[in-house]
Amino acid sequence: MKLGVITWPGTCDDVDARLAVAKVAEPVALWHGDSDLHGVDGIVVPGGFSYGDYLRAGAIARFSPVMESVIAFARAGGPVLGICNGFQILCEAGLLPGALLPNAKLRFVCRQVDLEVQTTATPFTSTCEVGQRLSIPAKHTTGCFFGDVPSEQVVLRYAPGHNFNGSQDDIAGVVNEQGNVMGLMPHPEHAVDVLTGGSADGLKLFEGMARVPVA
Amino acid sequence: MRARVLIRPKAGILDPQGVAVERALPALGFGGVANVHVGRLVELDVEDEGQLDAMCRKLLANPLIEDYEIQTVTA
Amino acid sequence: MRARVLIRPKAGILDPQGVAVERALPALGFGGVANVHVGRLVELDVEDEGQLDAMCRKLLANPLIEDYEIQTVTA
Amino acid sequence: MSPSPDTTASVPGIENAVALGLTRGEYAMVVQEMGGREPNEVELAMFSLLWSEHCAYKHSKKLLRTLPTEGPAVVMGPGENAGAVDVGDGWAVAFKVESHNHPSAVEPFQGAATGVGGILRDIFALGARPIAILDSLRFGEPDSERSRYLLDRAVAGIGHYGNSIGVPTIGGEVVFEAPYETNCLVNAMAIGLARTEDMVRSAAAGVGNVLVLFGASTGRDGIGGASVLASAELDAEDETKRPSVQVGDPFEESKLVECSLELLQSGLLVALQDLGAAGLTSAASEMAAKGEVGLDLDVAKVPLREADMAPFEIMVSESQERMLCVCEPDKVAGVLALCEKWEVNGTAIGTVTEGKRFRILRGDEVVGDMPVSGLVDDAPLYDLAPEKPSAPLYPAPAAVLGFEADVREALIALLSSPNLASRRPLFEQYDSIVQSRTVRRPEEADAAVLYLYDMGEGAPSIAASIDGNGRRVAADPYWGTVGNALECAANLACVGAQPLGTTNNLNFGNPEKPHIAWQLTEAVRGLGDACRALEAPIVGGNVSLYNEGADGPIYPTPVVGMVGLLPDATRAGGLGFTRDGDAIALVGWDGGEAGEGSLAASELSKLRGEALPDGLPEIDVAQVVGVLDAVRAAVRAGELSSAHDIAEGGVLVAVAESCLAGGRGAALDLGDAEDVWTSLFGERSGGFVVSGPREVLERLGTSVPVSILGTVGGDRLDIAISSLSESWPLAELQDANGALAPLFP
Ligand SMILES: Nc1ncnc2c1ncn2[C@@H]1O[C@H](COP(=O)(O)OP(=O)(O)O)[C@@H](O)[C@H]1O
Ligand SMILES: [Mg+2]
Repeated sequence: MKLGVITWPGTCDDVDARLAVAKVAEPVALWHGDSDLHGVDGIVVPGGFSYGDYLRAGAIARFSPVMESVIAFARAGGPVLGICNGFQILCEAGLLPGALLPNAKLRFVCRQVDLEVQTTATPFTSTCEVGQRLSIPAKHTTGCFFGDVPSEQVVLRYAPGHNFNGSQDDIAGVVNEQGNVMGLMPHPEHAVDVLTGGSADGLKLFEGMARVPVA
Repeated sequence: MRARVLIRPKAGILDPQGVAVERALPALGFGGVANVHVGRLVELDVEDEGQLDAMCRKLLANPLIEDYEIQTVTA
Repeated sequence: MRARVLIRPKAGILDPQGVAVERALPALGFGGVANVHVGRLVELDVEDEGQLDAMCRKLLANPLIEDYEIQTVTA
Repeated sequence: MSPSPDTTASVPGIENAVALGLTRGEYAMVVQEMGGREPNEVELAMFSLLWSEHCAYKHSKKLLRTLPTEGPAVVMGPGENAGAVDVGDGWAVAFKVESHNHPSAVEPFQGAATGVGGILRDIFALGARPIAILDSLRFGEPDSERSRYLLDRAVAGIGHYGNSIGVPTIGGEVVFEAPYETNCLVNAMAIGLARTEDMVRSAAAGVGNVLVLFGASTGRDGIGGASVLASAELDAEDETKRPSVQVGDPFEESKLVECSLELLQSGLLVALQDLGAAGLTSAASEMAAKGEVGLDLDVAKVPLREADMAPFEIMVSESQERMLCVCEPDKVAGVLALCEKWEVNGTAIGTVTEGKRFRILRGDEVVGDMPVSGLVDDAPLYDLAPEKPSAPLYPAPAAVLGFEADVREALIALLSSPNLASRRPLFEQYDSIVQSRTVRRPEEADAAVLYLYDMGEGAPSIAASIDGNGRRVAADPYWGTVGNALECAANLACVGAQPLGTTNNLNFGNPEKPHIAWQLTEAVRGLGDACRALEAPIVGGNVSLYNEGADGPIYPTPVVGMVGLLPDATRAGGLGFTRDGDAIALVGWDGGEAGEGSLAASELSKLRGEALPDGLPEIDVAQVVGVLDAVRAAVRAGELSSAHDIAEGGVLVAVAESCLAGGRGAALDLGDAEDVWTSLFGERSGGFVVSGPREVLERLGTSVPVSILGTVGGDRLDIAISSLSESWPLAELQDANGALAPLFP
C-alpha cells in the first residue's frame, strides 16, 4: 500500500503527513509540478501555506500540474484526504463542497480540539464508531466552514465548545458524494503518537484510508 | 490597460472582517457607520481586456463565496 | 452615503501577494499581465463623509505601508 | 574598465558622515583606511553601516570577550551566524537570539515578523533546518492603548511568519513594565538541527569563485540611516524613493530554506551567508573578511524591485528573504537550476578576488573600492566608563494592590496580574506543533521539549527556555542577571534537561552614559559567572543598545536563552500535578543556609508599588547548581510526578500554577513562618515545587533541602501557615489566571 503526500512551495505539514502515513503504509513524496502519481493507492493533500495562502488559501495551488492527476484519481474513486490547507485546496478544486472562510475571531488558533465522528460509512472513518470522540489539534486562520452539504456528507463535527472558528453547524470534516474524498481542518497527522501529539486518535483516519482496497 | 477588480463577500456570507471593522469604528469615536464589508482589491495591467472575466472566475475570486466587479482604470 | 476605500501597498513596498498572482496567471494561460498588486477593499455606509479620511488613517489602512483612496458610491 | 572609482566625483564629506552616525574621529580613520582619499557615497554608506554599533559592537565587544565560550559540546561559538552544540551521533543543534526592537516599535507586525525571518536565516545559513522559535517580548503596562496595540500586532506578526513558514513557536515570555512603554523589546530565538558534517561556514574562499545572490529582489526597504544620502539626492516630494518599512514574506523564506538546504546537501556551495542588517554590505564583506579574500560585486546584476536605485541603495538595502552564496564557477549552473526548482530567483553578482579589496562595480564602472579588513575589522572599540548611579534610575511602579490586602486577595491579584496571568491567549496564536517534534507544548512544562526523531532509534530530545526578568536586573545588574541564567537552567532541569549552551540578547540603554555602562558591565559579569558555574557556554547572542525613550532607559534586559539535552523524551517532566495523593515538596530552599525567597524586586512588591531596592540578596550559585542537578536527576529517573521552578510570584503562585496545569487541587501546611508574605510570595533562584510519592521526596531530601508542604487532590487550593488558613476553589484561580484574554478579543 503506497500513499502519496503532495508538496507545494509553502507546504509545511507534508513531512508530518509522511511520518503519519509511514505508520500504516509506504509514504511517497509527490511534487506539485509533476503530474505523475507514481502508482500510489491513495493521496494525502497536506496542510501548510501553499503559495503563502496568498490571494486565497488554496487558490493558486489547485492549478498545479499534480492536481489534474489528483482530480482524475479522485473521479476514478481513489481515496484522497485533504488536511487543513489540503482541505482548502480540494474545495477550491471543486472536489469537495463548500469553502473555508476566516475564523470568526480572525486570529490563528492552535488548539487541541475534540471531534465527534458522524458516520463510519467512509473509508477514513471505517475504523471509528459513530459518536466516538477524537482528540486532534487544529491550527489555522481560515477554517470556518461554509457550504451546502447534505448531512450524510458530514464526517466530523466539533464537539460542543470546541468550534473555535465559527464553522457552520460545527462541521469539521466532509466527504464528497462518493465518499472517497475527505477534507478536514484539524490535523490528524499531528495526533498519531502520544509523545508528540497528545493523543493517537488521528491515526484512525490513516488506518481507514490504508485499508481501502485499491480501486 | 490598467484594470481593477473589486472582490467582495457574497451577500449573506459571513464577513467577520467587516464585522470587526464595524465594531472597532465606534470605539474609536467614529459613529454613524453601518453595513461594513471587507473584500480584496486586485489591480493589474492586462493586454487583453477580454480575459479579465475568465481570470476572475478561475483564480481571482471564488464564485461560491465572492462576487467580483471589473473596472478599467483610465490612466 | 455609501463609501468605498481602496487600500493598496505603497509604491516600493514589497507586495508578496501581487508577486504570487503575477506568477500564477501565465501558468493558467493568461498572458500579457504585469504590475499586479493585491490590496484590500472596504465598503461602508457613513453618515459623515468628512470622517472617512480619519478612519482610514486610524484604522482601515496602515499608512506606513499602505496608500488609500476614498471613493463615494452613488447608489 | 576604469581601475578605481572616479576620484573627481564629489564626495559626501564629513558632515554627511556625521549625519550617518560616524564621529569626526571615525571619519578621519575611514579616510586613512581609504589611503587618504575621502570616501564616495557608496563607500561612506558602507563604512557608516559596518562601523555602526549594531554591526561593529563598538561599546560591547570588549565586555563580550570576557564571556565563557568554550566547552565540550560547542561546535560553533560566537562569530558565526549562530552558535551550535553537539547533541551526539554526529548531529548538532544551532541556536541564537536576536532583537528587532526598533523596527517593531515603528511597525509592530512587520517588525516582529521580519525579526523572526532574520533569525531563521541565521540558522539555515549554517546548514541547519530551523526546528523551533521562541520569543521574548517586553511592553509597557497593558492599561496603555499603545502597549496593547504593540502586543497585539507583534504577536500577530510573529505568528504570521512562524506559522506560515512551518517552524513551531514553542515558547517564550512576555513581560509588561512601564519602562518599556516607549521602547518595546521584541527578541526572537531560533533553533536548528543539522548533521555536523553538513554544516557550513560563511567564509568566502577560492579566487575566481562566484558570488550568487538568491531569494527576493532588492528594494528600498529599511535603508534606515543611509536615507540621509537618499534625501540629499532626492527632491523632497519624491515620496516613492524614500526608504520604506521592511515587509516580510514567509512564503519566499520557506522556499529559501528548502533551496538553501538542498544546495548544501548537493555539495554545490563553498560558503553561505544570510543578508540581515546592512544587507549586501555586511553579508559580502563578512564573507570576504572571514575568507581573507577580496570581492568584486556588480550592483547592475542585482535584481531590483525598483529600477532606479542608486548603487549605495542597493548595497545597504535591507530587503528581506535574501541569501548570498559562493560556489565554484562550474557549479553555477547547478545552483541556478536548484533555485529554479524552488521558484527562487538566483543571480551571479560577483567573484572572489585575490587582493583583499571589496570593489563595487556598476557594469564596467568601479563605484567603490575599499579594503575588506578596514570595513570589517578596523572599526574602533570603545571602553565604557561605568559608574554606579547614586540615585534610583527608575520611578516606583504604580501600586495596584494595597498593603492592607490579605493573602487571599494577593494570590488572586498575582495570578491575574499581566506578568503572571496565563499566556494561553497569546501562544495559541502560534503553531507549536508543526514538524512533529513537540513533546512539551507551552504551559505544559517550564521548558519546551523537542524530540529529535531525525536522529533515529533512541534519539535524544532537547529542551529550550528563554528568560530575562529586567526589573530584577534593574535592582541589581549582577545578581539579577545571574538569576536570569539560573532561571533558564532551572526551567531546563524541570523537564530533565542539562544545558548544552547559552545564547543571549543584551537589551540596554545608551552605553555612553556611565550608569548604563555600569548596568551593562555588571550584567555581562553576572552572565559570564552564571554560565561558567552552569557549564553552559555562550555560543552566540546579540546586543541591542540605545533603548531609551523620552522618559528614560528601559530596564536593563539581558535575555538568556538555553538549549539542553535530555536522553529520554518519555520521561520529560511536566509542571502540572498529575496524581491525587502525591506529596508536594519545596525543594532547594531551607530558610537557613540555602536561603529562601525574598520580596525584594518581587512581583508582589511591584503590585504594591514599591520602589526597586538597591541590590538583591546574594545567591550561593554552587548550591543552586547542586539543586538543579538533583531535580534534573529525579526527573530523568522518572521519579517525580511534576516539577516547577519557583519564579515570579513565589511558592504559592508556583503551587497554584501546578494545580491549574494539572486540574487538581492541593492542601498545604507551611507550618510557622517568620513572615507569612515572604514565605508565600518571596522570590529567589534555586527553588522548586515538585510532587511525587512521599518516599521519593524524602529520599531527595538526603542530598538537597526538601520540605514536604502538603498533598495533591480535590478541587481547591487550601493553605495553612502560622495562624492563617485560606482556601480558593480552582475555578476561581482559573478565572483570575485568564486575565489576558481580553487583550486578544
Ligand atoms: N511570548 C510567548 N511566546 C510563546 N510562548 C510563551 C510566551 N510567553 C509565555 N509563553 C509560554 O507560556 C508559558 C508560561 O510562561 P512564563 O510564565 O513566562 O513561564 P516561566 O515562568 O517558566 O518563565 C511557557 O510555556 C512559555 O513558554
Ligand atoms: Mg519557569
